[in-house]
This record gives sequence, structure tokens and C-alpha cells, in this order.
Amino acid sequence: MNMPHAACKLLTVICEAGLENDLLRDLERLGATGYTITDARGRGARGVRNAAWSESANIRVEVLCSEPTAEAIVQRLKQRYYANYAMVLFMADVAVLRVEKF
Amino acid sequence: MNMPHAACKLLTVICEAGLENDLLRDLERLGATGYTITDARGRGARGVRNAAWSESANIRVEVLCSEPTAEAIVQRLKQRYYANYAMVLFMADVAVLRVEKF
Amino acid sequence: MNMPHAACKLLTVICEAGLENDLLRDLERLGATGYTITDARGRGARGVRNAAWSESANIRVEVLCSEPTAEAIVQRLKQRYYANYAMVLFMADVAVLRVEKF
Amino acid sequence: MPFEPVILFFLLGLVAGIARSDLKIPGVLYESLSIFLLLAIGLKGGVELARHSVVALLPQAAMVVLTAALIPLLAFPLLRRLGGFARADAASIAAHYGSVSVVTFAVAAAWLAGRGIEAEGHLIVFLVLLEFPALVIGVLLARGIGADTPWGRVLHEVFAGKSIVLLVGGLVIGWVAGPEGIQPLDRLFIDLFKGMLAFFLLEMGLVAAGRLGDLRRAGPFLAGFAIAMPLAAGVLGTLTGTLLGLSVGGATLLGTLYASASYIAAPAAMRIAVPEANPALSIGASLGVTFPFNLLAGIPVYHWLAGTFNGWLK
Amino acid sequence: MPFEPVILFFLLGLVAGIARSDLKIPGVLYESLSIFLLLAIGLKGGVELARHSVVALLPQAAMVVLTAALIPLLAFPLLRRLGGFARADAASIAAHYGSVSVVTFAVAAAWLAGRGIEAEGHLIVFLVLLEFPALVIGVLLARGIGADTPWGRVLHEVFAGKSIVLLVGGLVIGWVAGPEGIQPLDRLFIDLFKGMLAFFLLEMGLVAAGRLGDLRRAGPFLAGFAIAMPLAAGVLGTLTGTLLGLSVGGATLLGTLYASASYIAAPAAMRIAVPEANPALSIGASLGVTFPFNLLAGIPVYHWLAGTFNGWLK
Amino acid sequence: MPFEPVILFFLLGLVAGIARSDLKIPGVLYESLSIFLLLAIGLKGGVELARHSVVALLPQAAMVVLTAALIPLLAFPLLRRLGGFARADAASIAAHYGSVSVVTFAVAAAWLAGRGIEAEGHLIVFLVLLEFPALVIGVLLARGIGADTPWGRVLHEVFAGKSIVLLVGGLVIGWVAGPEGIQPLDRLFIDLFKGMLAFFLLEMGLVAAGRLGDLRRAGPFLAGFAIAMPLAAGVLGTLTGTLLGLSVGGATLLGTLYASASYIAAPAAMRIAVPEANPALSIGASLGVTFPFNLLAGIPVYHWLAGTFNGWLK
Ligand SMILES: Nc1ncnc2c1ncn2[C@@H]1O[C@H](COP(=O)(O)O)[C@@H](O)[C@H]1O
Ligand SMILES: Nc1ncnc2c1ncn2[C@@H]1O[C@H](COP(=O)(O)O)[C@@H](O)[C@H]1O
Ligand SMILES: Nc1ncnc2c1ncn2[C@@H]1O[C@H](COP(=O)(O)O)[C@@H](O)[C@H]1O
Ligand code: NA
Ligand code: NA
Ligand code: NA
Repeated sequence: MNMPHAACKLLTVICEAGLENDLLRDLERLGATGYTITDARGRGARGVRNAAWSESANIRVEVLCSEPTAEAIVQRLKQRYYANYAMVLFMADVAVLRVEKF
Repeated sequence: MNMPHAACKLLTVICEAGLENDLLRDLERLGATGYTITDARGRGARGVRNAAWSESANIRVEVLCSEPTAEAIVQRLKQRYYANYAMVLFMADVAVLRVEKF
Repeated sequence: MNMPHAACKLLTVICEAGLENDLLRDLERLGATGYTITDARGRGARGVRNAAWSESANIRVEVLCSEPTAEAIVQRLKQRYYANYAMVLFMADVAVLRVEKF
Repeated sequence: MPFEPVILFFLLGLVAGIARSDLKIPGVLYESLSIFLLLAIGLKGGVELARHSVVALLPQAAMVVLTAALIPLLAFPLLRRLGGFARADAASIAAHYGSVSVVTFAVAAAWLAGRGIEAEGHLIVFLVLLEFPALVIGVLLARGIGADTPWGRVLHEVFAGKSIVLLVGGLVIGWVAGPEGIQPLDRLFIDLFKGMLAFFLLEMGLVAAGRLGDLRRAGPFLAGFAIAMPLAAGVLGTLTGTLLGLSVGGATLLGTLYASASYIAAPAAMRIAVPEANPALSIGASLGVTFPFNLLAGIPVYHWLAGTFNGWLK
Repeated sequence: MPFEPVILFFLLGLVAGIARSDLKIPGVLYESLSIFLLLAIGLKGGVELARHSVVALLPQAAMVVLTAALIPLLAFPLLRRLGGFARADAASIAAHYGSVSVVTFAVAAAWLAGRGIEAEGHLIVFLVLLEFPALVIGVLLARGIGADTPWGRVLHEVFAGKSIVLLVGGLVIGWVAGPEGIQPLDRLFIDLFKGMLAFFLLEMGLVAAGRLGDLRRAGPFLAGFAIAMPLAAGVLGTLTGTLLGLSVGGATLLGTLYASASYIAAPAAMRIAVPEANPALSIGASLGVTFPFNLLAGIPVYHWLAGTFNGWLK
Repeated sequence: MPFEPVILFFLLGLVAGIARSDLKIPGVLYESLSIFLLLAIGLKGGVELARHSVVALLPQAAMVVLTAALIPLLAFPLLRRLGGFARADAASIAAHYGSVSVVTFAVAAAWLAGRGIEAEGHLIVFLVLLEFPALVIGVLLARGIGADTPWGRVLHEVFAGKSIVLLVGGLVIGWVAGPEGIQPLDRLFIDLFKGMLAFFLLEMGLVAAGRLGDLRRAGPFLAGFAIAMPLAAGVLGTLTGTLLGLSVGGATLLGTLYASASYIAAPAAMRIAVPEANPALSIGASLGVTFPFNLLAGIPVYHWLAGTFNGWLK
């Protein structure tokens, strides 16, 4: 690509909706400059979460950030939530405009 | 990355909402350990699907899985749905924590 | 992969919901053969957009397309919306079935 | 006024859709309203049923279902031979026209009520009975009785589909609870019915506006069919009703049921059972033409037919 | 009580929002309620209109629209010179204050009704007429009449925007169907209006709580403007109403309309037409300050003004 | 009929869920209905409160809260010793059963009203008071008073949780506005209450159907507990109510409150405060067994108990 695209990490976290407030506070503290949330449902090791009511709803949170920030977030989430909460996370490489934003 | 991140496939299927039950049964049978669904709308070869009512709604299904499982799912969906249903699928490489989960 | 998977770009645009009509018109004009939209909320440089009412809602638009089309879309969006609207975009490489579709 | 005021909401939605207004009825509101309408109609039918002997209705119900089965059997060859449609498409469209539209029925009932014309309450039972036979006929027309049809899933789709579950569920609740048991729910299910119907029609107008393009693409034969078919079915329905001894109002409602085309139960079932059929054709015809036609012109026609037939037989 | 009880729901929402409660009104419910309120107000206005000669209203309507146009023309230089706002921001805020808030109007109508004070029904027609001129003025203030303004899209955004479509659509339906045609819908649109308004105000409180931060950032000038402007506009409105011969109740409502600031039609239109304006400023002022101010303090003030002016002129 | 007709909607949802119908109540409708029900109950309680001296209620309220605290303190050792549950799970389940179910209360009130049995209006105040003490007790049982419990966040979760905010908010609004202030809202909050409850129960049936699997996995002890515990708590509640001088209807409602298990406030709070507890256990028991048990069998039992105790004491 001949544009000033810069590499950046896209971290996606899927977890139970009740964690939203806590999770966002963590993200902010660890240096994420933003996030995007969509409402989701799904199935995983902790069973079906079909979003029929708020207790069984998931959220899908995306964070564009640098690799160190992504690593810090992953460590924090792993330590704080992984044992007791429905949560899955994955990371991908993406190209962004204006990398200084993230 | 110096963490035990493992490579994994992220398969994304976008299709008409009415296929949800059948599709999930297929995923389970083919060995997917989980999935995440978000409600979507869109446009493609089969026209606009604006989610104004349930017949015109799409779903967006994400499956984290190994490459062989991903291949098996792609083959199955291609053979079973591609001819007659609005459906698009794409696959990406992602890094996950705890690859044994998927 | 031993299947006829072809490489393709996945462009994701996250922006304020009020841009939907204009954005879709741009996509069509620039040669995108389709798109997928999910409703979203988030936070970024322009503050919190929590989707509590329509003025503060985001959309998340995905476009599968060739690299030149993706570049053209990025240029257009950058020039037309980036200065005045809440908008973030990123691009990833994905594998698709039937690349001629996109 | 020549037509029911609630139809104006449909027209408002249609105009807003054509003018590309940013007015959108959230999909969830649409779903909620359709659950409300189906349940309310079921409840009303159940309360009516509690007043009747179910056994006494059986012969009449059998006749209604049998003659209605003629509709898809007539539509299919017409679409296949004259229209040149593929087998799957012809069968799917036939199924849509053989089944019924709950909202069209509700508008016809409101139209009659607005004129003070009485109608038998147990027509709602016929509404429920007419929902599904045409769907099974449609699948048979598309596939034959061959072994490769996933009948288990098709029948599950039909009988566990939300419209049957809500209509039959409401019917049973209304029947078990009876008029006094349901009475505290009347504030919601009876008093608000017409307002909710108006809201729903607004959304139907918006959806129908989005279907006009499909229809243009399908060509004039289908548009013509979508007007001729309900008229023919309306004649059959009002005649059947009159012969079965229904009042003019009741025969009007039966004519409307026969003339109406499904767009809730049928699309969902056909998509699973006959996936090679193009849904743009069946939904374009039923929602883009037949639904507005019945609302604006059909219902008065069926009423006039019912009156005429009733005159002949008296 | 000194104020309308429904305002308590706004306060509950505000408190819940400030206390960071997990109470959230789903966005879809908000959308559905706003569709309901706009349509209900339109219908009510249409039924009123059916009782009047439209032609007789024309001169009064022209005067109302003309004097209301003074509001943005006054607000703009104030914001520009005294407030030091950028041209686009000043124009956008001026447009918000020139347009009207349907919910503030509804609360004022409820407040009057709760005190048994009569008001002319055709005020709703003025509500509809006052929605959009200020939006056009705002765009002109921001851009001039230059060729680079996408007027086609701007006008489409204004006239095909959901608030105009629903208000005008309701007006036309109410007018065509007349009181008897609408009457079966009253159970929904009239009886439930105030309850729905309460629900909507709960959500508005939550939204307004989220806007207080924007406002703090914008500084004290804008907060002051957001209280002084409605007071000035309220004087203009009650005076205009009194001079046009409206009752005290009618003049109170007109004063409330002038004093209220839009947060449905204006933000959507300004975002498209004047994108370089910062929406946090205009929405922070109109929703974070002016809306609660009018609810809690403004309406009684406009009523007192209307009474005073009426006394002078009698 | 032996039971309240609205329960039929719960059964319909249960059957549809078990039959894997495609009927889905949109999550947003569920949220909207629960906001409606909580607010409506709060308002009703507030209007009742406006008729009483709050001070006079205090001693009764203290007794009600104190004896209800026995429920989690009894449930915890039972689950721990006899059931062999982990500490966190036992504490979380105990908290669910110590707290109350607003919908069970509403069905019991409808059941009494359907039989013309009077009950004290201020029971709603007890409903609000009983929501949260058990949640605090549950956290204490799980953690002790150790320093590592995030009490700030736990208490915020409890008191800023939507059920407390809406119940208390409604209570305060009803109390401040009084019967006449609230009266224009009655069309929505009173007249539609039972219909909305029916709708909500339909959804609860669907949700409960999805929980039966969890329960099967948890084994027979928990299922037995989920029936024995409400019966024991029902005895405690009806006895307390009778000793406090409540009418038979009032004691029935208090018994129902004690017997009911929370599935709105408790799951949310426990998830934050005791995350290592498995929510499938507590929700499976409270929603999959206790909720239907109370609806179908419990309420008549508590009424019979209340009648018997009342007979003894007279
Ligand atoms: N293999 C998977 N692919 C995609 N999403 C998954 C997968 N496993 C789990 N999830 C999502 O992550 C949520 C929590 O997963 P778990 O903690 O495994 O129950 C599930 O409800 C799904 O939405
Ligand atoms: N080029 C594309 N980019 C993103 N999404 C697409 C694209 N093409 C199709 N889709 C999505 O896939 C659905 C089905 O596509 P189709 O089968 O092509 O009609 C559409 O409704 C869109 O949501
Ligand atoms: N770092 C980020 N990661 C993920 N999404 C973001 C990020 N920054 C912004 N967004 C999304 O893009 C929208 C607009 O961003 P902005 O223009 O920076 O306000 C936000 O409301 C978020 O939904
Ligand atoms: Na038919
Ligand atoms: Na104004
Ligand atoms: Na309890």
C-alpha cells in the first residue's frame, strides 16, 4: 500500500455483558484510547448465552491499540476475569490510518 | 509476542437470520467449541437485507477454531447453503490465549 | 489451504450512525459489491457514544473488496468525513471463497 | 370514509419509504408488535371458542379448509404454465397465497366493526386453521412426496413457528381462562389492539416500499397475478362462507382470509423447505401488491360479494 | 404541586445517570417512544385542525413563524460576538434554539391540563410549522447562500426527517380521518400519552446526565446562554401569542415553543448540513440545561408572562 | 380456576421453549417490560405510602426485615453441609432465596385480587426493603468481613442496580405526587399492568425452559431444595405476617415474598461480588424450579397457611 497505513493491533474481547463497566474502566486505565462495543450472544465453555435476558447476554468489545497496550490488556483480563467469567479474546494485525491516534 | 499466544483461525459467516438454528447445529456437529453471533444487516448479490423485519435480517457468526475445523465448516456451508441462501464467509488468522480451548 | 481461497481485503469502518445513508452511497459509487452493518457504541477521540439515543449511536460497517477498491474507499472517507465526524477505519487481510464476488 | 382509517398509517409508511425518509421502525418494535397482534387475535378467538361447542364447528371447519386448499392448487399451474415460473418459485408463491395474512384479517374486522356489521367470532378459529395446510401443499408441489424432503424439519418449522405458537397458544389460553379470566387483560389486548395495528401498518408500509423494486424486476405477470388471485380467492371464500350459512360479515371475513397472502408464516417455512425458491418473488407479490390491494380495494369488494351471494341464496 | 408530576421521572433519570446506575433504557425503546409521541401529537393536532378552517389560521401562522425567526437571528450574533464561538457552532446552536422541542411542549400542555387551564388546540399546528424554518436559517447563517451548500440533501434531511414525517403524517391522518375515525385509536394515542411521556422523560434524564460533562467543558457562557435565551424567547412567544389573541393557556404554550430548543430534528439536520459544528455544544446546551430549565422553571414563568401580558391588553 | 390466568402465559412460554419454537421475545422487550413492571410496582407502593404514616410502619418493617434475614442464614448451612456445595455457591444461592421476586409478588397480588381478597397496600414497601439485605448477607457468607471484598462496588451494584433504582424511584415519585398526581398515569401503569405481566411471563417461560438443562446437571438435591426452601420460607413469612397483625391477604403476600427467589437483582449483584459462584446453579434453581413452583402451587399454599395461622390466633 502506498498510503501512510500503519500496523496496529486489533484486540477483540467477547464476554458476559455484566462486565461492561469494569472492563471499560480497565481498558481506560491501561491506556486504550477508545473501544467499540456490539451486543452479542454465543456459546462457549460456559454454555449457551442466548441474550434472552440481560443475565445471558454477551458483549463484543474491540480495541485498536499498540502491541504493548494489547499485551497489558490481555494480561490484566486473564488475571482478573478468566477464571470466573465467560470470556474469550483474540488479537489480529490490522492497518490503520493515523496510527498516532491509537 | 512473548506470551503463550497460539495461532488460530477466525471464521466469520454472514447470512440470513433464518438459517441460525440449522447453522449452529452444523457448527456443533463439525467440532466448533463455540461461536459468537451479532445481529446484522447488509447488501450483497442477493440484494438489500435491511433488517426492517425478521425475513430481511442477517446474522454475523464468528467461530474461533483450528484450520481443519474451519475447512470442514467452509466445505459444509458451501455445499449446503451457498446455492440458495444469502451468505458470505471469510477467514482470518488471529492469536488466542489458551489455544486448547478451540 | 488446499481450497480455492483467495486473498481479499476486509475494510471496517466505525462511525456515527447518522452517516449511514451517505456512507453507503459512497461505497456503492466506489465499487463495493456489498457491505455488512452492525449497530455499535463506543468511545474515541470525540468522546463517549453510548447509543442511548440515535444521536449518540455508532455503526460498524464491513466491506469485503479488492485492495484498490479498499484504497479508494479509504481515500474518499478520509477526505470527506475524517475532519468533522467520529470515524475510525482499519483494514485486514482475509481469505474468501469465490473472490470474483467482491 | 370509504376505507378504514388505520390504512392511512400504511399509506404514511409507504410514502415515507418511497421518499427515503430516515423514519425507521426498529426491527424489535416490529417483532414485539407482531407478537402482540398474534397473541391478541388468538386470545379473542379462544374467548369466542369458549362460547361455542367445538364439535359443532368441526364440519364447517373441514369445509373451509378443503375449499381453501383449492387456492394453491389453482395458483400453482397458473404460475407455472402462464407465468413460466420455475417449479420451486411457483410452489412457494402458491403456498403464500394459500395461507393467510393475520393483519389483513384484522383490518377487515376493523372495517366491519366501523360500519357496525356483525360477524361470527369463530372466524378466528378458521384463521388459525388456514395458516398451515397451504404450506404443506406448497412443499408437496415443489418436491412431490419424495424421500428427500426433510419433512420433520418442515413440519417443525410450520407448527413450532411463532405465528402458529402464538395464535394457538392464545386460542388455548382464551379458551381455558374464558371471558372472565381474560377480562383483566382486555385493557392491553382489546383496547390497544387497533392502535397497535395502526403502528404495525406504519411499519408494513415502510417494508412494502422496500419491496416495490423486487416487484418491478419480476415483471407485470406477477403483479397481475397478485391482484387477480386475491379476487378469485375472494369469490371462492365469500361463496363458501355464504353456503356454510355465515352472515354477510362472516362471509366477508372468510373471503378476506382466502384472498389474503401470508408474509409471516409462509416466508419462514418456504425458506427452509423450498430454499431454491426466490423469496423476492413471493414476498414482493404478497407484500408489495396483494397486501395493499386488499387493504385499499379488496375488503369492500369482498363485502359486496358477500352481500350479493347472500341475496341470491335468501 | 408547583410542577407537573411527570417531571419527577426526568429527575429520577437524571439522578440514576449521575449515580452511574446500571439502569439503561434500551435505545430501541427510546426510538419507539419518540415515534409514539410524535405521531400522537400529530394526530391530536390533525383532529383539532379538522375542527377549524385552515385558511383562517394562515395569517396567525405566518405571524408566528415570522416572529419565531427572530430567535436564531438574535442568538447567532450573541454567540458569535459575546460567546466567541466559531461561525459554524454559533449557527448550529442558533438553529437548535430557533427550532422547538416536542416533549417540552407536551409537558407544558400537561401542566396546563393539570391546572384546568384551557389552550387552543391548533397550537400543535404551530409546533409543526416551527420545527424547520430555524434549521434553514441556521444553515444560511453558517454558509451563506453560496453554491457549495448541498441544499438538496439538507432540505431532504429536514423534510424527510422522522420528526417532520411523523408530525405532518399524524396531522394529515388526524385531519382526514377526523375525530370519529381516530376515536378507536384514542385508547393508545390519548389515554397512554402521559404515561409514555413519563417513560420518555426517564430516558431523557439519563441522556441529559451524560451531557453534563460536555457542558462543563464548554464553559459558563454557554450555560448562561442556555437559560437566558429561553427566557428571552419565552417573552417573545407569550407576547406574540397574546397579541394574536390567544388565551392565556395558548400564549403559555406559544411561549414554551419559542423558549424550547430542539434535540431531535436539529441535531440530525445540523450534523449533515453543518458538519464542522461541534454537536457536543448544541446538544449539551439544549438537552443539558434548557430542557430541564424549561421543565422545572420555565413553564410556570411563561404562564405568568402570558397572564401578565393578557392583563395589560385587556 | 385454581390458578391465576396469567400463569397460562408462563406455561405457553415454557412449552414453546421446550418445543424449540422459533418464538423469541426480543431481549429489548424483556428489558422494557421489566422496567415497566418495577416502576409500576414502585409507583403503586408510593401512592399507598402517601396514605400512611411512614413512622408507624417502621417497627413492622424492622420485624419483617429481621425475620427474613433468617432465610439465607438457614439456606447457607443446608446447602453447604447437606448439599455439599462450595462456599461461594452456597452463599450465592442463599442470597437469591433471601431476596425476593417482584413478578412472583405481582402474580400473588393478582391471584388475591381475582378472588376478591383484600391485602394491605404497604406490602410493596416490604417488597422494596426485602430486595437487598439478603444480598449483603450472601456476600458476607461468601467472604466474611475480610478486607478483600470490594464493598464499595458491591454496595453500588446493589443500590444503583436497576431494580432498586426503579422500585425506590417509583416509590418516591408515587409518594411525592400522591394519588391525584399519579392518576393521569394510571392508564399506563395500572390498567396495563396485568397485560404486561402476562407478556413478561411468556418470556419468563421461554427463559425458564432454557434453564432446565442447567438444573438437570445440578442434580436432585438442588431441585429438592428449590421446592422445600420456599415452603419453609412461606411458613415463616405467613406466620410473621399473621403475628404482625396483617390480614389473611397481607400475610399471603408476605409469605410469597419470603418464599420467592430473586432473579433480577441477585444474579447481577452476585456476579460482581462473588464471581467464583456458578450462576447456572442459583438461576437454574430460582428460575427453573422455584419460580414456576410458586406460581403454580406455592401461592395457594401460602394463602392456606395464612388462613390457618389467622384462625389459630383469633
Ligand atoms: N470457539 C469460539 N468461537 C467464537 N466465539 C466463542 C468461542 N468460544 C466462546 N466464544 C464466545 O465467548 C463467550 C464466552 O466463552 P466461554 O467463556 O468459553 O463460555 C461465548 O458465549 C461466546 O460468545
Ligand atoms: N462485499 C461484501 N462485503 C461485506 N459484506 C457483504 C459483502 N457481500 C455480501 N455481504 C454480506 O453478506 C450478506 C449476503 O450476501 P449475498 O449472499 O451476496 O447477498 C449480505 O446481506 C451482506 O450482509
Ligand atoms: N482505539 C479504538 N479502538 C476501537 N474503536 C475505536 C477506537 N477509537 C475510536 N473507536 C470507535 O470509533 C468511534 C469514533 O471514534 P472517534 O472519531 O475517535 O471519536 C468511537 O465512538 C468508537 O466506537
Ligand atoms: Na389466502
Ligand atoms: Na425555540
Ligand atoms: Na425470598
